[in-house]
Amino acid sequence: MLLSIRSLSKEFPGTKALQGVDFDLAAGEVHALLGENGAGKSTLIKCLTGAYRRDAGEILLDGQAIDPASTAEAQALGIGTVYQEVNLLPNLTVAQNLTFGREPRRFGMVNRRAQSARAREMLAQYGIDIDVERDLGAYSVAIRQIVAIARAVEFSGKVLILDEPTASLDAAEVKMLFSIVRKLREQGLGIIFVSHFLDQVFELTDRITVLRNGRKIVTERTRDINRLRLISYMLGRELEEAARDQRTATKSIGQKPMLRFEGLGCKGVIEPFDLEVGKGEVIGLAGLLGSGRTETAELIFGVRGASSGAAQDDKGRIAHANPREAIAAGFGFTPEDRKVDGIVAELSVRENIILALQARRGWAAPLSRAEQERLADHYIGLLDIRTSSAEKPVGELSGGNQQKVVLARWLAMNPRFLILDEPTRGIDVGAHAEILRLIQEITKEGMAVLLISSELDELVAACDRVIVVRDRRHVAELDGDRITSEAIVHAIAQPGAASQFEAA
Amino acid sequence: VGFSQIGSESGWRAAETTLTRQQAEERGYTLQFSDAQQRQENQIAAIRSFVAQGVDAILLAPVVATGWDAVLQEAKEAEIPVVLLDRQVDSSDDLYLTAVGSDLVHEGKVAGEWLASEVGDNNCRVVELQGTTGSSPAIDRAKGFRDGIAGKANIEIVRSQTGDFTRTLGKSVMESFLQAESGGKDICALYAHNDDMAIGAIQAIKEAGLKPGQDIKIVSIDAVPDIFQAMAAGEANATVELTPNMAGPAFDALEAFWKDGTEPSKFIQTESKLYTQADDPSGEYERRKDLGY
Amino acid sequence: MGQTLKRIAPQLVTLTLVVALVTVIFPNFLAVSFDGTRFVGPAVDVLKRSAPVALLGVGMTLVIATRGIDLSVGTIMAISGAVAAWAITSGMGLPASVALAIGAGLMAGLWNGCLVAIVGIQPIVATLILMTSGRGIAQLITEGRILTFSDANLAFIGSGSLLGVPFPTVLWIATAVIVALLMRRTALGMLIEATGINRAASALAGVNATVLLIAVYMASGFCASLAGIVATADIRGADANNAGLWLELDAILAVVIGGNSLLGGRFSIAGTMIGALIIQTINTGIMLSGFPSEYNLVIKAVLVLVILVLQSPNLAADWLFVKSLVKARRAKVRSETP
Amino acid sequence: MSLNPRLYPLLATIGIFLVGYLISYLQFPAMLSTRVVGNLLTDNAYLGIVAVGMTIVILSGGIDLSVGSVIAFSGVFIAVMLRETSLHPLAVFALLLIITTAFGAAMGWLIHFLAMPAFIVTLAGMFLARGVAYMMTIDSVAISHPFYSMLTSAYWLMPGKGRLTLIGVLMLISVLIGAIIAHRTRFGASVFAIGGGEQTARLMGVNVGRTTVLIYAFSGLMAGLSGIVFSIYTGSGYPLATVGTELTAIAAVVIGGTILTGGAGYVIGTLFGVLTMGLIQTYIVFDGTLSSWWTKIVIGLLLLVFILLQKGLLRLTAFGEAGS
Ligand SMILES: Nc1ncnc2c1ncn2[C@@H]1O[C@H](COP(=O)(O)OP(=O)(O)OP(=O)(O)O)[C@@H](O)[C@H]1O
Ligand SMILES: Nc1ncnc2c1ncn2[C@@H]1O[C@H](COP(=O)(O)OP(=O)(O)OP(=O)(O)O)[C@@H](O)[C@H]1O
Ligand SMILES: [Mg+2]
Ligand SMILES: [Mg+2]
Repeated sequence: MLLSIRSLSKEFPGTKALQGVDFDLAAGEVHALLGENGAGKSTLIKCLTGAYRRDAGEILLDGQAIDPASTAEAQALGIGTVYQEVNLLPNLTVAQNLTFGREPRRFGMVNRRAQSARAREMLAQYGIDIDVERDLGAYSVAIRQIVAIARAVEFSGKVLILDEPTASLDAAEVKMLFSIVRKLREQGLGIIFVSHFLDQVFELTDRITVLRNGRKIVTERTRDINRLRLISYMLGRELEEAARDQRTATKSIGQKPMLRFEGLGCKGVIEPFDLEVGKGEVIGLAGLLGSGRTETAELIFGVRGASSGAAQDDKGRIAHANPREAIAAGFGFTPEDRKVDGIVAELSVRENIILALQARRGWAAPLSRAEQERLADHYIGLLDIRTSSAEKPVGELSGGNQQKVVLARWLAMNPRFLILDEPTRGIDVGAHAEILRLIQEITKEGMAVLLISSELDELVAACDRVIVVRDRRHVAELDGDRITSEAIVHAIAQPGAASQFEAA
Repeated sequence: VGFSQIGSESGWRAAETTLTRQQAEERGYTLQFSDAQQRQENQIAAIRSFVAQGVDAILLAPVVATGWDAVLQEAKEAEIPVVLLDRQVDSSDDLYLTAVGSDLVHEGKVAGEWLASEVGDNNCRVVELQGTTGSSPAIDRAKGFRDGIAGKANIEIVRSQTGDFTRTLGKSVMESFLQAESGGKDICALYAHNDDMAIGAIQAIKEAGLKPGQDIKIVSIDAVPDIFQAMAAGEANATVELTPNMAGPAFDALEAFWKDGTEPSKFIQTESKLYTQADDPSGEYERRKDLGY
Repeated sequence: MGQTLKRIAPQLVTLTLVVALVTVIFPNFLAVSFDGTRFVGPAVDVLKRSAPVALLGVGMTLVIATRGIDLSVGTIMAISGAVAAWAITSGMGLPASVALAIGAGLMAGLWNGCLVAIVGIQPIVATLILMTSGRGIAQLITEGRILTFSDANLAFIGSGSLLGVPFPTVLWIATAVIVALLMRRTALGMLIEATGINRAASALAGVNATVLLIAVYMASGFCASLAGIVATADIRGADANNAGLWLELDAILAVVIGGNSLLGGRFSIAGTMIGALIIQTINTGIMLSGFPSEYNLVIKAVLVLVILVLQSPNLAADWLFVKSLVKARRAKVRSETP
Repeated sequence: MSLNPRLYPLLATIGIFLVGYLISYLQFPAMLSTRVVGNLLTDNAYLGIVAVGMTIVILSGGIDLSVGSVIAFSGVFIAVMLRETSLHPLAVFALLLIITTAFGAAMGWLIHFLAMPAFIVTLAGMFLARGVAYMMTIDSVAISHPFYSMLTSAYWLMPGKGRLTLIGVLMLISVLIGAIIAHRTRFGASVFAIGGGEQTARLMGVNVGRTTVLIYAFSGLMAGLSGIVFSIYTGSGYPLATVGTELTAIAAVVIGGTILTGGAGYVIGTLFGVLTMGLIQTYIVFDGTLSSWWTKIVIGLLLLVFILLQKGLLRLTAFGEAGS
């Protein structure tokens, strides 16, 4: 075995994140590490690379016991890692990020020219040609993700670890990543691959290890396992998959729409668009990365100032120039980047859930503690948020559970129009189905939803109507039976749709 | 004329600035004023700017005694006469025209001698409120006072602590002195390095139920208006004057120098006059209260 | 209540240790007597002399909770003190003078708040501007001299006593209690914490972060103006040059010794108040000890360092780590001996 | 090929300095003499050097409040050592730099290994350094070593009687070295990385502990060097010197376009920040009509104006960029 982990344990205050986990990685295999949100995947990886001190257990690399005390040591041992939600350092240039720790030097000084050349070379493999001397922060999430992958590949002499690398990539980029991973596998590397996209797991990996609640459940060859069994390993129960034809058209034709946005736009950000939102309707927003979906949402919610346009409901014009006004108008918004714009990390789950509600009531009218606890418990149960207590700081939850907390915050507000920007990114299969079911449920009571997603299946399953965004313009609208993956792909892939690699 | 002032840390300093401005105006000079905010580096920079600007003379109230050689040399090379105000420097005396000021050690000595004659042969435990640690008035006034009481075994300085020349610290340090010396019963006199601290201390003594000026004798330095009020009320006993009018003698010396090149003596000492309750404190207060203290 | 106690336990222990240390050096430190109208004794002095730092600390705690810092509080003290003295000497009477002084503090806070929340200047620089120029404004009011007044009512705020307790003590404790209650009985505390931890996310959740930030700086200005009035009333004069000089550093120190993080978020006013007491105990202890003045700073620095090291979160974590190691070894031994 | 946007703050700083200088010149033509230029460098040499160290610290997201006290300590240390021993000044310099570097390293160590905020640790360091200076002497001590007279009078006379002094040149060299360290070494990259996000930096393989210690050691070294320069400048050691210099240095760094939260900035920008502060001082002296209090008010306001101009300029360029 290239890498062996024996009875690894790790405990956080209040949480046994890992309990006696064994894991083997052979040279020349891609090994999937699967499990629900909070199962312990990221923790296992961080213990492996020295980012966390493990409490017990041993790690063998090439039969030698290793004990990396820092990620630098792990890198030196030939373990390259893409961490979940760590998109390198936005304030360094792309070239600096790529070569960090291995800068080409001359006379002890960093050789800028060689550094840039090296960086361009590394990115060329991924078909990317960008100005590597700009700050990484100037580029889209997708580019950052690819840079992180390129860097990890560069550092992986023996082992490459990818913790949800595909969460913000679209199909073309995923394909490119897979071809590189396969090449590395042929070169004899061992690759650990974490993902919630089971299709990708089946497509790419050789073996699968499933974790649940910090314990290893099973390791099997990918081709010996089927989807349903895999899911039941992960969840510990069967999953009723959301049937996609369950969605009945709730939009009653002819009825006046609940909300109307006319000519909403912002110069240089998104072209003016019209949008009608019916009661209980689910509207999908499809497009490539950087096409302008998030901007559409931000404009509606008042995060960005609109340079033109107006919004109306049946009572007349509504103001939504900033989030507070938008909230007052009954809008809600779960942002795409939950870490930066969503959670308040050091506040508890309870406080995060009631935050928006409390903000709307104003500081002078506090929710009673009992009421807060009731709300928190209700949504922890409803969304199956995995936390040891409602008082745990949200920052200590696993990524997917953090997402659920943000969702709970807005459900507690009971808005009439909820905007969900990539609500299922990084969420496990179980919760994924749960969230789709939830969308169905809330819209039955009349709430309208704008769903931004890169997963076409999800859009097809959940939406009454899908709007396709391309090059910062709303270019097409599909509804009813015309909502199919093929139709969406077709609308996205019109000529000239390849601008996603440009810096903002 | 360029004037590099230390700062505006006290009323006395403000009065000096006001009087210098007045004097300049009366004599028809244009005063280039620069406040150094207590920093020597700012003063050096200011003098060099004066030189660059080509002023006719420079008045300098140095924040500290050392470290002026280079910049004074520069002024000398530019043939600009420099007059030191109020404090001395330890540079060679051919680098400046003259120094106007009082002798800080002498002030302390006057205060000490007053106390020595006041208590006669009675035992006296003295507490001392020092100026800002490290500042030359604090060092010299401490030294002068000790000179003044030298040889009097009956006078003993039992506690000294810095009050930073401020009223607030004067008061709070005095409070702890009182606590430490059995509620103040063991203290016979207070020597404060400036009047402001003395005024703060007087309040502390009053609040502790003692009578300042009687139970505890109070002697301080500067002769600012407020201390005369206290003296008039019998709450302070003596103060040693440090006149803020340093510019007058300085301009006199400059004028003589410009007229016929008269080299003034290197040190023009202002008077360190002692005022006690017998010297018409209310009158002195009225005389001073509008001088910008 | 129990939670608060648990939260500030390390600070209480530290305070006890510092008091014990001072008592060893100056045995009468804890002696309190009643002189007919009021309590006297070094410990009472500490309670009284903590007033400025404690008052500043209340506001500073809130500002720091929003991930800011307010370097201008010492200067605001000087401004408010100057305004109060100027108003009372021009015959305005106590209520008007105090109101004007507090108004000046609020205005200063508003200025800071706008620079931080609206213009978007980093707090340390924004407040540095007022720290520098504000003292000039204070001196402009007093014309550089000490503005002495003789109004007994105003003086009472600085040196009077209520039921034998020094009035400044009553004032800072009351302010701390009222502000703490305001924070915890309403949602303000949580909203401030949320803004401090993640302003962007809070704003998206509908928290009016801009107004909240301005309000917090105004609260700091308000507390600083109270401190300024106390300081002025104490010496019956406004010393624009020296009032509150470098006191912002003591206030920040009090906040940190009180166990609050400089990175914003969770805060405890009770902790800061104990921090202020610790600092004042050290200051008074130094004065009582009779060491020469030139040792003051070193003694203070060493004590502060020791306190910080003892309260360091990592040290606590290390202890836990050592404990868990011991536990693990024991468990291992147990499992190996069947 | 457009300009790299990360350069904008730097260009804004330089531009504002030049405009400020132009305005001063129009009002006081004497401002354009080599004398004033030489003075600007000499008078701000100690500040420039210490600000270089401060820049590195701030780039890493930290802060060092101890530097003003360390400068004072250095002066006192040199003066007392030269008075009490027969060591050559160069030996004393070496000794001093070792002490201040170790002092900085010790603070860095406390900051990292005890997870204490830099603000507080260096605040305690500030008390300590000045306290130790007091304990060595409370008096100001003149330095009268012949070697010192040589250092003080070491300058090159520029045309127009301006003096380019040794210490001015030393500052420029420090800025250069600081710039190389910050922008051209692995250590510098680590500094930016920590400033960008300590957790991420750690995951990327930065040895955060070692880097933090080195950062504060470097700041201590620069503070010591600045102390030497200051002692040459004033020819003495004085425990009350340079009170509040840390705040001036921070302001200079910020005006220089470095962001206080860390991770972005240029050492060269700091040089212009320092010169801008010097320009404000010079302007006020040249004006010479301001009273003590108006001096304070005007310094604060000018500071504000510079910061606002910078912000405005940046916003304009950002807008232009977005619009294009
Ligand atoms: N720093 C931390 N402090 C406390 N608890 C933590 C910390 N990091 C993780 N945990 C807890 O450890 C458990 C495992 O988390 P981990 O991040 O490994 O999950 P995961 O399998 O990667 O989930 P996801 O799919 O959502 O990324 C969770 O219950 C989480 O709350
Ligand atoms: N505030 C901002 N400043 C600079 N660039 C930005 C900003 N917001 C977004 N961008 C950039 O604009 C482009 C649009 O990205 P964005 O993610 O908003 O589009 P999208 O269509 O919502 O795609 P997705 O949601 O799938 O990522 C990206 O390159 C992003 O990096
Ligand atoms: Mg994870
Ligand atoms: Mg998006």
